[in-house]
Amino acid sequence: MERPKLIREDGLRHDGRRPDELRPTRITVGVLNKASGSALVEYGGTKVLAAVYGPREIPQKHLLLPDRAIIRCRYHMLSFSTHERKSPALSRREIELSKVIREALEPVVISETFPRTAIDVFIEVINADGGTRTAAVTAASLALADAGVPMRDLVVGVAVGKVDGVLVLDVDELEDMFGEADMPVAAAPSLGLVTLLQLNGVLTREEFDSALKLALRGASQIYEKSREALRDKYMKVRVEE
Amino acid sequence: MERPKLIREDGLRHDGRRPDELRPTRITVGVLNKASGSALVEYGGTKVLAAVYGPREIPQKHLLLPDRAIIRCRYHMLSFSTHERKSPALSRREIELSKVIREALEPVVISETFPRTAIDVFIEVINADGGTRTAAVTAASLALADAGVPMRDLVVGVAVGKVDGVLVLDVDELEDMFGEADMPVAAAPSLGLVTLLQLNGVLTREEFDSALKLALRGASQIYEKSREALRDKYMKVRVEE
Amino acid sequence: MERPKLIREDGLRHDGRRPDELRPTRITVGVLNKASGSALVEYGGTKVLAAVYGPREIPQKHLLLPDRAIIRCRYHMLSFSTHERKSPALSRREIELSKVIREALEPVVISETFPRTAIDVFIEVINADGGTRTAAVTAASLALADAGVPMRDLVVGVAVGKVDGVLVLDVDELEDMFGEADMPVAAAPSLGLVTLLQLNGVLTREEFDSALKLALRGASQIYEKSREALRDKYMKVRVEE
Amino acid sequence: MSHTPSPELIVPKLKASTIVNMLKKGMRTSGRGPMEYRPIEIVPGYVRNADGSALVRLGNTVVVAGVKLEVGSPYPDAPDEGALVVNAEFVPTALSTFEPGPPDENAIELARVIDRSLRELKAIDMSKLVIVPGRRVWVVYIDIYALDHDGNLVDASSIATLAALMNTSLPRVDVDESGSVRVDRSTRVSPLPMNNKVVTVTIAKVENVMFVDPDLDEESVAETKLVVAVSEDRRIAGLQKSGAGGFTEAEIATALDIALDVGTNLIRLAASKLESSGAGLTPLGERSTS
Amino acid sequence: MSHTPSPELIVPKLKASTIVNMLKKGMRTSGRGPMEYRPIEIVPGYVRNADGSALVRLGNTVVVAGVKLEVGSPYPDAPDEGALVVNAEFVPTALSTFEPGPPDENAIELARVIDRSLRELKAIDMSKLVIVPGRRVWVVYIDIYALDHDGNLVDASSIATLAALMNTSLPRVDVDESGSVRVDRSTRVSPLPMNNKVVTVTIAKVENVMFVDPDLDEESVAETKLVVAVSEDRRIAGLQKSGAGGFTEAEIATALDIALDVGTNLIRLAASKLESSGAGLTPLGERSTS
Amino acid sequence: MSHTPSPELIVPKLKASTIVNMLKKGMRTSGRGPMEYRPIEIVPGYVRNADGSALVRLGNTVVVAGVKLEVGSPYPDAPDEGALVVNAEFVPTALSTFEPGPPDENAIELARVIDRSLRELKAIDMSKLVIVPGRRVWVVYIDIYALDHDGNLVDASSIATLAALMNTSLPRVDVDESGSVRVDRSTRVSPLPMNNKVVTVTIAKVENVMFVDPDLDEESVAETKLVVAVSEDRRIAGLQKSGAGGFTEAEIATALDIALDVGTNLIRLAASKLESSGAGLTPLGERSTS
Repeated sequence: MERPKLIREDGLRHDGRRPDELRPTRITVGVLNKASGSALVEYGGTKVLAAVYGPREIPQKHLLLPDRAIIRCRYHMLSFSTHERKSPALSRREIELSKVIREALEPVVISETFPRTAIDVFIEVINADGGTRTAAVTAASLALADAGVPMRDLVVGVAVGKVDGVLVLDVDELEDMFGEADMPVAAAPSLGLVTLLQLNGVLTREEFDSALKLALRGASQIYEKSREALRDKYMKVRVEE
Repeated sequence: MERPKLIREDGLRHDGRRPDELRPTRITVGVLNKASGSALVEYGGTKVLAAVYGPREIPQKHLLLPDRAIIRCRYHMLSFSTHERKSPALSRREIELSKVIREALEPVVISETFPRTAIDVFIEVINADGGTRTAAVTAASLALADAGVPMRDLVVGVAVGKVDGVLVLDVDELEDMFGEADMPVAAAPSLGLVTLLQLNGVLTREEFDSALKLALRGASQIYEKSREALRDKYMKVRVEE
Repeated sequence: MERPKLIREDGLRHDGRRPDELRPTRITVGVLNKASGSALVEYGGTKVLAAVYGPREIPQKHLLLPDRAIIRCRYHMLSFSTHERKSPALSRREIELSKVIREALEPVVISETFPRTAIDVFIEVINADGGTRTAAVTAASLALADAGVPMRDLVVGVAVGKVDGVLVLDVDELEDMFGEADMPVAAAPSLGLVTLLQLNGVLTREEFDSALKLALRGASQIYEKSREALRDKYMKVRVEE
Repeated sequence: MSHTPSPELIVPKLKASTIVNMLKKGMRTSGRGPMEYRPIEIVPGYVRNADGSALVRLGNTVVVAGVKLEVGSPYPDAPDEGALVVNAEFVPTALSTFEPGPPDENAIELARVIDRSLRELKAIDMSKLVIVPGRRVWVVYIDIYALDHDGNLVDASSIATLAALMNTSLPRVDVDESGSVRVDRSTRVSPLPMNNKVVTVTIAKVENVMFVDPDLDEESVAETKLVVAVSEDRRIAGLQKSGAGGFTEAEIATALDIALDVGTNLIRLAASKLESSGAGLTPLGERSTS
Repeated sequence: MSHTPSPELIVPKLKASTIVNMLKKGMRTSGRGPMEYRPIEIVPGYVRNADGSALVRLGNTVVVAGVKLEVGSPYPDAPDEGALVVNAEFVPTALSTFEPGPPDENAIELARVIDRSLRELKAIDMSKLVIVPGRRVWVVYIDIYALDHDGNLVDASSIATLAALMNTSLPRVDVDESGSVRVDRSTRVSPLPMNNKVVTVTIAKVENVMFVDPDLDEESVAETKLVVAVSEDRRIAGLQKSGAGGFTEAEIATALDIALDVGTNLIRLAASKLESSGAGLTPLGERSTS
Repeated sequence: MSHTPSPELIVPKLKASTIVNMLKKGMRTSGRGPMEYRPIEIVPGYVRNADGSALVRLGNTVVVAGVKLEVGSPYPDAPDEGALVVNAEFVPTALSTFEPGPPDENAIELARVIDRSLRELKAIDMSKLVIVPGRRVWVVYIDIYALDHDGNLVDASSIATLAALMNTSLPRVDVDESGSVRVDRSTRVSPLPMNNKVVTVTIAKVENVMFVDPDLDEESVAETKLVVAVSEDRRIAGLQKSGAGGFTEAEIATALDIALDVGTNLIRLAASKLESSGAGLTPLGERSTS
């Protein structure tokens, strides 16, 4: 594949977005019947489903902790979610992201309420178009809320990137593949905490500061949409009752 | 390999059998020393060994059921049993057949007698020439009886097929490979129950009826031979004592 | 690779050693901080690290024995320790050697002292130049002693070989690869017991006798060096206190 | 090893006997008739990166199937045909007892039942999937994921598979002189060539009563099931007795009569839904209130 | 990780001490002498789909070995030789403590001991297994399955392997101009070329008493074993001390003397049984009463 | 599945609060300052069979990294570049809670963090690792083993990796007309071509106090860590927040300022140690008394 032009003459991105513009975002809470909580999050072409089971007892007693619930998390890509068919076996990338996403969620879950239990977070990437791990954090956090797990805040994620020398918000797959840097960020806005931060690429100290600010601005927008989606779910429930 | 002629001019099959004729069948009960029960079943070139251990306690307590014994079953092919050497790892086919065979046995085992135990059925295909799963059901059922497991009936299996447009009993590998359909059936004749039924191929509604009747007639013959084999074993024991 | 001349005109070996001469040997006890005991053993270019943890409780309760400690042992090669990069998965050779080394250690460990516990012996081959399993036995035995595990004797190992028709002591990789036979031996000299004996190659009855005697002479020398290394460690400890 | 499973769902005894007693009277707790399926929704093209896909909701059961076409080698015994690989996975979003990991025996059985129904019927026209005769062919990977499990995963998967196949299109390929193949997924040249259509119809049995499309509660009380693959032209394209228990010869005959009727209806229904699709179907995350 | 095993068989204390006490007096509970093997039965050609096979019954121990010949690439460091792969599996029919699954350390050790005995002695003439020099050779797969375990699986496996190899014949192969190889298994052109014969002799030890061919009870009380591979021409073709425990130098010398005598006898016995075979041997499922 | 880990080390409460209280006052139990690393020893060339290697001791943490060069195919999307594979394994010698087996999520994360830092910075000049353009290239395998774990395995591994790469030399290769490649490891033609140097700097945080190079006790009390990959030319070549917990925007800014200073110093220190090496460094098994 030829490297495409990522920033057009008019300063807009290959898909017509401004550098600081999110893709169309769709967030729905409570999409599954059997799970304790669930959410479907779409950032443009990226589509991620999260389901939460628990807090619950599990057969693997040796994993449990006496003073808190543990969180178990799997980030998994459906085999047709990527351009090349993904082998069904869990990749090293999926193992790393399962950990990184779990650690993004740990700070907001009030785990002390349910000692000796597990809260299971299952993430399925249905379609991948960049930013899957950050969409996964958003979806997981909403699924936790939907499951009634007590939380200090929502965590929402978004990736920023550097493409053709320009810092851009919410990178898609083309920008990720051909850009110079990709920096996934997740934040708990009300707590003022960054709980996921990775950088894939090289940035100067100054570029980093701008990139992080851009990410946090994007996170705020997604945070609002997430809260709306939660409200929608519970409003509807109330109306239906 | 060229597709051979499966039904000859004289209406007989490639090996000289009539369409409704079984291959030479050899059934021996109690062939192993250490197992609780065992049987060796040969349908023509197909040779299958079954061993039963239990009812017994097992370390995997979480599998056990409070009101009945569980049955565990493995259908396994020795690597040299097939034309091409089989890889030692359990194939998806072996996993499916282990389930299908277990479910063919479940209805005849009186499992309530031994709650919280496991009855283990191990099947080794020594040589494969068509009909291994049905020979396996027959062998397993005799091994269960040999182990003294209480049973409502024996289950015996046989495959019917459609080759060159003709319905035939007890398909061998050549007929399976080049025929139009293969339908393994297992039945508990005295209970009047079909406990294994698969169809690999396409049949009309009418063909199916004829095929099932043919299978059940074959099963009856194998049932008689199986009962004889059991009698032989216990007669001999009595004689030897 | 061309087969090299292993015994030179002057009767010495390709590296200048006499047939009954060990390579330079370096033995250091207590090289790791976290392990209960450890040792690093070098026979020429062969470099093997052993660490012992325990006697200790383990989660796998079903492995434990009521009247003695069990020994668990893993012989493992770092992927860059061999000429061709070794795949990280445990090979069949590593599985066999883990067993053979464990069984070489069992006779000298006084396992009755700590029933229902496990003594874990972890061996890492850092660089392989022939004789890794015998260096591993020596290292493991010293790591056990360093961990304070009660022992009847040290076990030390060395391989003898037949190269160009000559019996030689402490074979290196070139001799192993191109020689006619390789016979790893481990002995507990004070107990007068051979606790590891393998033969990879073909020997006459007479050659075997000479080969074993050569191995036991070599083992005696390594035994002395091992005892020195243990003394050094504990002398130093005393001095430092 | 296959072992007698623990019940996926402990249905309370009272509820279980209610289900059974109603079934005996030809009724179901959901108000459905014995031979009635739950409402079926189909969202074709649900997964953009797949070459064909569909989300299917059968009552509260949700399954997504995707088709990926890859250039590969033909099987040595069928050098002039494309190849087919069917996988199924029950991901842990779907039920509290599902563990992450490689497919278990139930997922493997499901995939193999669907694989056989397609393969034996030659539902896909494999002869048209050759790129370089004898050397390069299309390999059709069908992957099925159960996302939400309220019973009858097999039929939901079978419908999703049919819909995904009907939604699949072949990308343009160029073969240069050296025989190397270049795929251009941005251009689609034709739909996946199909010879026939097939769905499965699952008939459950409890105390001699038979009924179709069991939900999860009903599956828990059912003694056994017969999965019948039915072709558009009303033939039996596969059978699988699944679950402990057995059927009498007469019961099998009845089950097949039911299956052939219901199955051909399901195929018609799916085809008509697919034709009218694009319009207003409710994907996952946009539930219909009906 | 290798770990101290739990005893496969808990022999009651009284029985164990009886076994030991009798052994000290040169007797065995079975009536055998210390250097006596149990009766050996060999059924060559037991598996029709194998290119060579044998079922061996050593007392109540039953092992089946099969040889499959496949066309493959030579090892890079031996381009003009066939290749050898030996596998062993202890299937769960054989003993109540055997679990299904990949070979454990005991099966791996057994396979590797037999592999080395064949390989080091060049028992198979690998130079005659070349099909296209440097490119295509016969790969000899030997697979060994323990079906019933009443002790001394190694020697039973070694005899079964020897018998299976002697029972193996090479199929006809045709190589066309392009170098591709076509195998015709219906025509056999020659027996597998052999240079030498080898069996293992297992000597067990308990309280300084040594004896051959331990049955399962005897293995449970034995402290350690020495497996000696013995060639037809009376050389030592491999050694393996197996099991915890050790031997003195003198004990090893004694054991080797025993092994060379017993081993050459076993090879003669196996060869004569194979010559007289076809006639009246009792396969699995047709037990001799002797 | 990733799960909340049990603490690797149960630090007694009193000790834990001592550690935290001292850190709040800018002190550490070891006497180090908050921004001070433990003593670093580097033994280049520790593994003779590797093409490059180094043992690194960071306080009581010991890591060995080795580089193997193998001839392989390029990635399809980078036909004119060598390839890089980074693996890490925490072997059970290193800590009582480490189990033998495939790398766990911590080892995988470590390997991927180091992999990305090298890859994104193009630290190795991959364009110079082509043997036959488009067909055969050098594959650089970096394997990292943690042998003794007293905290901060990432930075120790990163330094060991840098030292091993700087210690690596390319063997001579000959390509014949048919394009087959012959490697002669006895002749070394050049050092591994490098564009840049990179190390990671790990900054831990507990109750708003930040400090570098945590030892195992300190890791146990730390809430979270930020791993910063720092290039020789003072750029940020990778980031990884690792461990539960989070950072404020201001804390991240502070951490980066620290990391850039400390990292460039570490690179200088490593380079100078490597230049003066061969002389008197204490390998594993020959501990310095300092």
